[in-house]
Amino acid sequence: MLKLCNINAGYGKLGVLWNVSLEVNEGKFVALLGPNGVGKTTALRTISGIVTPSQGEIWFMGKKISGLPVQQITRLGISYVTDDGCLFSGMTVMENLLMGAYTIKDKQKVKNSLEKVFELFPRLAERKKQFAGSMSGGERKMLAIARGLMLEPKLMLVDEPSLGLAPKLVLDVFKTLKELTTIGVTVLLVEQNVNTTLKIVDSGYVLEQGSIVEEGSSQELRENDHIKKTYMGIA
Amino acid sequence: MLLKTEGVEKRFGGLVAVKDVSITVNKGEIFGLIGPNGAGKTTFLNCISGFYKPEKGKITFKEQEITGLSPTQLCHKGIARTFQIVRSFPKLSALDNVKVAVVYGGKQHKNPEKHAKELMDFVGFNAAKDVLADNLNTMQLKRLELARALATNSELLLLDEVAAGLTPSELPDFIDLIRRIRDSGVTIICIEHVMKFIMGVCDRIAVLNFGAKIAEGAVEEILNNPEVMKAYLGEENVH
Amino acid sequence: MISEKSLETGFVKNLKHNLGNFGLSPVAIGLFVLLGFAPYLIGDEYILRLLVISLLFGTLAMGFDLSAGYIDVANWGYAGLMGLGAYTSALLLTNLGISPWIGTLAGAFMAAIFGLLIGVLTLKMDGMFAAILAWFIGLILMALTTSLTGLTRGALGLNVDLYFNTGWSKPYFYVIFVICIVTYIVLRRVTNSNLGLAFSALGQDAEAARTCGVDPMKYKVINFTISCFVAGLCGGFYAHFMGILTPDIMSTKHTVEVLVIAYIGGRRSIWGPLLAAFLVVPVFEYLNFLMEFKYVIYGLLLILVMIFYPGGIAHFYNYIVGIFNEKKRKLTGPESNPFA
Amino acid sequence: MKKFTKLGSIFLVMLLVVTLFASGCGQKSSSDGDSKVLTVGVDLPLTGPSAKAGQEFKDTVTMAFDEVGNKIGDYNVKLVWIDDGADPQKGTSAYEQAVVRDKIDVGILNWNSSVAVALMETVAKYQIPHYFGMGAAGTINEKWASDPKYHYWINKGWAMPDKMTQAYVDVVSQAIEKGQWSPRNKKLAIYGDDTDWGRSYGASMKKRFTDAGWQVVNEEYTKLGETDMYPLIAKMKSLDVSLVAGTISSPPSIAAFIKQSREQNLKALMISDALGETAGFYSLTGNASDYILDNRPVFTTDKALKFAADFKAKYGYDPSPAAGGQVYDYTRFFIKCANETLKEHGKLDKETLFKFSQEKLMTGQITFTDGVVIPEYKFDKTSAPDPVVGEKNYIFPVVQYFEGKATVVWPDAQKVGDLKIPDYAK
Amino acid sequence: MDSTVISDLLVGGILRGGMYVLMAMGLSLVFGVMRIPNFAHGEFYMLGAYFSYFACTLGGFPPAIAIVLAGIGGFVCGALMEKVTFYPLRKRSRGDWIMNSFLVTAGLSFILQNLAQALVGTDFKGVPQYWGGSINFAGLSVSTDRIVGFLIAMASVAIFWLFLKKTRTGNAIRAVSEHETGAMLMGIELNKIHTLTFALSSMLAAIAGAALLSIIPAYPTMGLQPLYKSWFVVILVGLGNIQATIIGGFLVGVIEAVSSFSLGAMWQDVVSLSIIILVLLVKPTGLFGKKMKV
Repeated sequence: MLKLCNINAGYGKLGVLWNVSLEVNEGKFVALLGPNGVGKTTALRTISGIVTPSQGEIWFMGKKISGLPVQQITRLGISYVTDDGCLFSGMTVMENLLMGAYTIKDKQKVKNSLEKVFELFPRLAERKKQFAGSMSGGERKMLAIARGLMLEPKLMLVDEPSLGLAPKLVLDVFKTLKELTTIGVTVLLVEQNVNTTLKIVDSGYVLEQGSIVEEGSSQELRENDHIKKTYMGIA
Repeated sequence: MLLKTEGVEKRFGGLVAVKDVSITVNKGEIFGLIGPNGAGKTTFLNCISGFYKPEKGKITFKEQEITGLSPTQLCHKGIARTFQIVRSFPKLSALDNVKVAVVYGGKQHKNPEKHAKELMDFVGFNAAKDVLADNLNTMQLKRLELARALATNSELLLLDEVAAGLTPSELPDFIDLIRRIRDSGVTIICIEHVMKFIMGVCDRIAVLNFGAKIAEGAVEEILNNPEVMKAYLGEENVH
Repeated sequence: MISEKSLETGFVKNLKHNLGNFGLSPVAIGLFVLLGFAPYLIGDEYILRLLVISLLFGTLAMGFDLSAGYIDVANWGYAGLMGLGAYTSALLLTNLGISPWIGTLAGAFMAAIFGLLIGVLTLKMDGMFAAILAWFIGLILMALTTSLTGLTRGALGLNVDLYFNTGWSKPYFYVIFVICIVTYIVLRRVTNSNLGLAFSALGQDAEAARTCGVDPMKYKVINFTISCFVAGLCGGFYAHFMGILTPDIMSTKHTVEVLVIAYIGGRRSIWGPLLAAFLVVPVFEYLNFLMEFKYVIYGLLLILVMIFYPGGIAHFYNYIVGIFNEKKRKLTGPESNPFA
Repeated sequence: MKKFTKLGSIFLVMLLVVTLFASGCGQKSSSDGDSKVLTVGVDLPLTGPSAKAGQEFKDTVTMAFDEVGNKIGDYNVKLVWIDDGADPQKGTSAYEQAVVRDKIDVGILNWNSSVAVALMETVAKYQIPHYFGMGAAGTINEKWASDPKYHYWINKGWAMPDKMTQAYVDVVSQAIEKGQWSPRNKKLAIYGDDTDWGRSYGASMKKRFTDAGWQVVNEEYTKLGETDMYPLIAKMKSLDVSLVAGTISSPPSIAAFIKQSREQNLKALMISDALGETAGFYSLTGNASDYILDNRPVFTTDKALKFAADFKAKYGYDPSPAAGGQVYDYTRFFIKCANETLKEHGKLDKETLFKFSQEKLMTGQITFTDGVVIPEYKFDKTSAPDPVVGEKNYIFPVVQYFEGKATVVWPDAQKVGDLKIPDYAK
Repeated sequence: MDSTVISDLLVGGILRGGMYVLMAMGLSLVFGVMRIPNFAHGEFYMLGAYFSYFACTLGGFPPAIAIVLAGIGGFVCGALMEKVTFYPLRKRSRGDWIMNSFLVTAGLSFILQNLAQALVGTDFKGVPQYWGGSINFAGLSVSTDRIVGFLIAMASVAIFWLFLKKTRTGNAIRAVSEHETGAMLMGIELNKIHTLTFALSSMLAAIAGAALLSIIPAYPTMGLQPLYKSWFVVILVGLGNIQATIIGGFLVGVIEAVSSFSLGAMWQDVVSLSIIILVLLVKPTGLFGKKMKV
């Protein structure tokens, strides 16, 4: 479904990704793992078009998307939930959600999506009128994901949903994401929280210093010595 | 003891970014500060380097209270820092970048240019010295920033993720450089994510999570601390 | 390049170095000397007068560039400070009978003091706010000059005695010529010195500059004060050159005129704005017959420059030099590449 | 590719500049043949805030010279428009250009006082006689008197405001004497726009009305172009003034002042000097301008009406008596002077024109009685640089407006109706 | 000071403020969404006045329609300007956007002012009245034109506000001003939003100019005063804060009216500017501003 071939990318002169290739299949829950600062976020930014790769190609559903502007990539059905949420803090929850469905003109569809989202996140339904800026960290995360869903995406890129969340909430968020894959949304998750993540995803890639160092199903990765050593602290 | 913080707290609106953090850094050591993203490490560093004024707590440097002093004053007292995203003066030449710090760093030099050049050689800055900083690559900029920080005659160097963005092959060189800086008599506090780097250079580390310090001690000790594991790697039991 | 340098004898090298300290390259000296003889070479009084005005605007633009280019604060109240200098000198002369020469300096100091105050008040803020606040203060100065009729005669205008008892441009040319050269040398010297390093550092990254030990307040205020001093000095000259002052000289449109010259010349170069004044002022004077269309062209040029070449003349020069060097490098082979 | 577009854009800009220069050269190279030419520089603000007046100047001067076939004796007249942009610095540069480039022999007219003061220097330096600048302010008189070299600024076309305001005092006093008006109090408010013109006029009115026993309770000048007069009028209302006097030269401001004073129902007789100068002010104010007093030249004579009609036919708008009519007169006065000079000296150049002005014009030997707005334009040593002011010479009638039409109410010799007092001011 | 004077001043200040609101809102919008300190805003006000004048006199349209036409004219001109200037500027911009775009607006202002003068002439083009008559209440008398002009301004502000709040496109504009990257990720076409924003802002200014035509005749340089005033408002309340301009506009209007009354007309700028500077010194982001790195 999504395929990155030998991507190099970065900001100006600062190269971040080197020769990254990965593949996400439809309906799967895939994680991109690795410590902070290795380029996971950059990878997502490159897929979503915010960063243009200096080399390599990105394919989505048989269409080359590298080099397209962000809006067009969004319209193809890729929804990117950033780590800071990119919320419109001066707007209400409801308005934020409606912005999520900006590209969908069919009002009935928007309504359905809203219902679906409120079902997933009942908390948001209670706080429809609240300003996004005045919500707590967990609620903001939910809103960001909910907004990402409003687009009716085929693929969701989710960046560190665990960031700044209490462990209990992290679980909730992960479960929600898992549920999404059951209703047909493919999810590419970026996480540094290796243990938790590997328990829930189908497969994963490990990024180190801008390059993919390991890949495999979650089972394989959990048993991988290198990962055990570096990330799980099991020597 | 070179630097000591006692119960430092920093808030942004309702959010407590740093909560009651106390650490002690001894002269001549490399002190690591780790923790997951958003744990408040950079905020804490900003409190020490004077960019933020903490709401509560006290920071002492060489037995002197320095809480709330401006970065400029702190620089003159001997605290220098680098930034997470490398900051240079893009339209000045590399040499001038360092010269600014030599001239204004608080100590008079007879020949600032010469001193700056020596420092650039020391950190292994390999490009031509009269190139505009705008034209340098990350590695060169990082070395330049280090030279600039050293140029202020600092006794304490605060490094914010210096190793981020380096390729694995560049890392050993860099670790070596940090060690050499320490050996020249500069105490270092560094925030880092790259574990190899932490394990390679740090004498002691402290771990922050949700703005609070959850552990402090020698490297081995910390890495096996269950509390830290949980913070970093998440809850063990997921169903 | 290296071989060339080593050929130079010690003396020449020394001289060159010393002059370089004053921002005087051989080309600059040559141009200045040529300009100095201009009144003898050019018989045309009109052109001479244009030169005077070009020098005036060039000097103003250099002063403007010191703050706009180096500490990145565009002083929108610049015309107000120029007017302050002009009025100070004029009022000292008419009310106290103080010589216009002393008055001009007094006006410059007055503007500098005001610049210092404005600096202390505004420079804590980010660039844009400081610019707007300076603008408001300039507007207040203008409104005060208009309202305090007892002192300034307001809109009635103030008759000011000239420096010399003549209207011919030659003596005025030398006055502004000296002002311009001194300003140029001082500004070049300042910007090439450690002070200039501090200014540049603050303008390009204030936070990094602070960590290097540069006190932002102190150096920004110094910079602003010098820049305003230049404005006041030119104001004084204007007063005793034109012979009449009205509050209109403080209006924003004059700031914009200076700003346009400074930006077309290229920020952070000092020489760019000076050169630009010699291009922009005569060209647009020349286009007088076009009436309104002259200003339409003015606007068009401004837009084109900003869209296609925001760096201005100075950066265009650097760009040409860059191409030249690149060619040279290609010829001499890759070893001499400093980036290697 | 990138480099190319960059170079391309530079090339474009350069091309633009070069074309401009080229087009400029084309403009300049129109040299004249062997015939004798008198080059006349006309100083006027064609751009900037006073551009409106400047345009009217230009049209009027063109018309006046067209009427004599652009010839004075055997001299062809070449007109050079000097656009001063209402700015002293731009004005002097432009004048300088006219002197050096176009070699003007003589200059005429001008509008802004501050420009006039700056130009006096230029004129003195080149010893170019400059006839009939219209800047009125006292600053010009001061400078003129300070040094004989400034006498190259040959007389002002306009008398200092101070000499003109007495007319209003006379009108009002007369009306009170005759019992046409019994004001409820003798409180007066002075207003004006904050320009040399507005202020000097206000100051003069203040002085003269005070001398006549009026009490000035408020004197205030608004910014040029201000259109919200509510606070000012509210103040006048609260001070209960029965007479309001002043002048505002900016049309939107004066229209706003007049309209808003009626909206707010200001209970006072209003003097609004220079209102008539805004040609077609009625289209801005409507009936709010009824009862307003003005001291303006007016087109009353047949000659004047013919001029106004011709002007309208030629340029499509009504000339104002000041910027149109007076300028017309002064241009023709200048033509007369030039003809006389030619007769007397046999040639026309800056020396003869200057000499003539000092010998004949300043002594009152040559006057102009063929004008459309003033009975006789006369200058002499006692009044210089102003024209001689008096009932037979330079005087403007006081008029009262009704439905945009001016009715002369003073002086008695010209008057067509009595002063009418509106109900609200009784 | 008796009560009629106070109410006179208040009414005067509010009427004046209404126009400031309309002008300042557009200025604030353009800065909030596009980061352009618009120096040419007053020129759209001028265009509006001219459009309305020509619609009234040449077209013979009734005032209300003339004002609407002027608004449309302003919209089209604004969109056009954005496409030919800021769009290429943004594509090429490398840093220094604020100063560069400011200079572009200064250039636009030169061009529009002088083109107007060259094409239409320096005449003051005005109509004596739109509707005529005046409305009296409680001892106050205000002309109908003023009241209606004020109502038009308020209606425009209200409609515009509803547009921003309630419509999909309006929400998109707000979203862009809140978080540009976020908006991009929602599939919002920034280029379209930018053009639309600039056009709307120009439209508001044009409506203001058109609504006041009977009070202020059209002439080429008429835009300068309203430009200054709207800058005062925008800076007073904080750059980019669109809601707060409503309060700020009235505030500046009343401050000016009062200071003009009590100290004299020539002091109104000194007073209002001094107040703004004092506010900025205490609160550098303006009365209601959010912290913004500029």
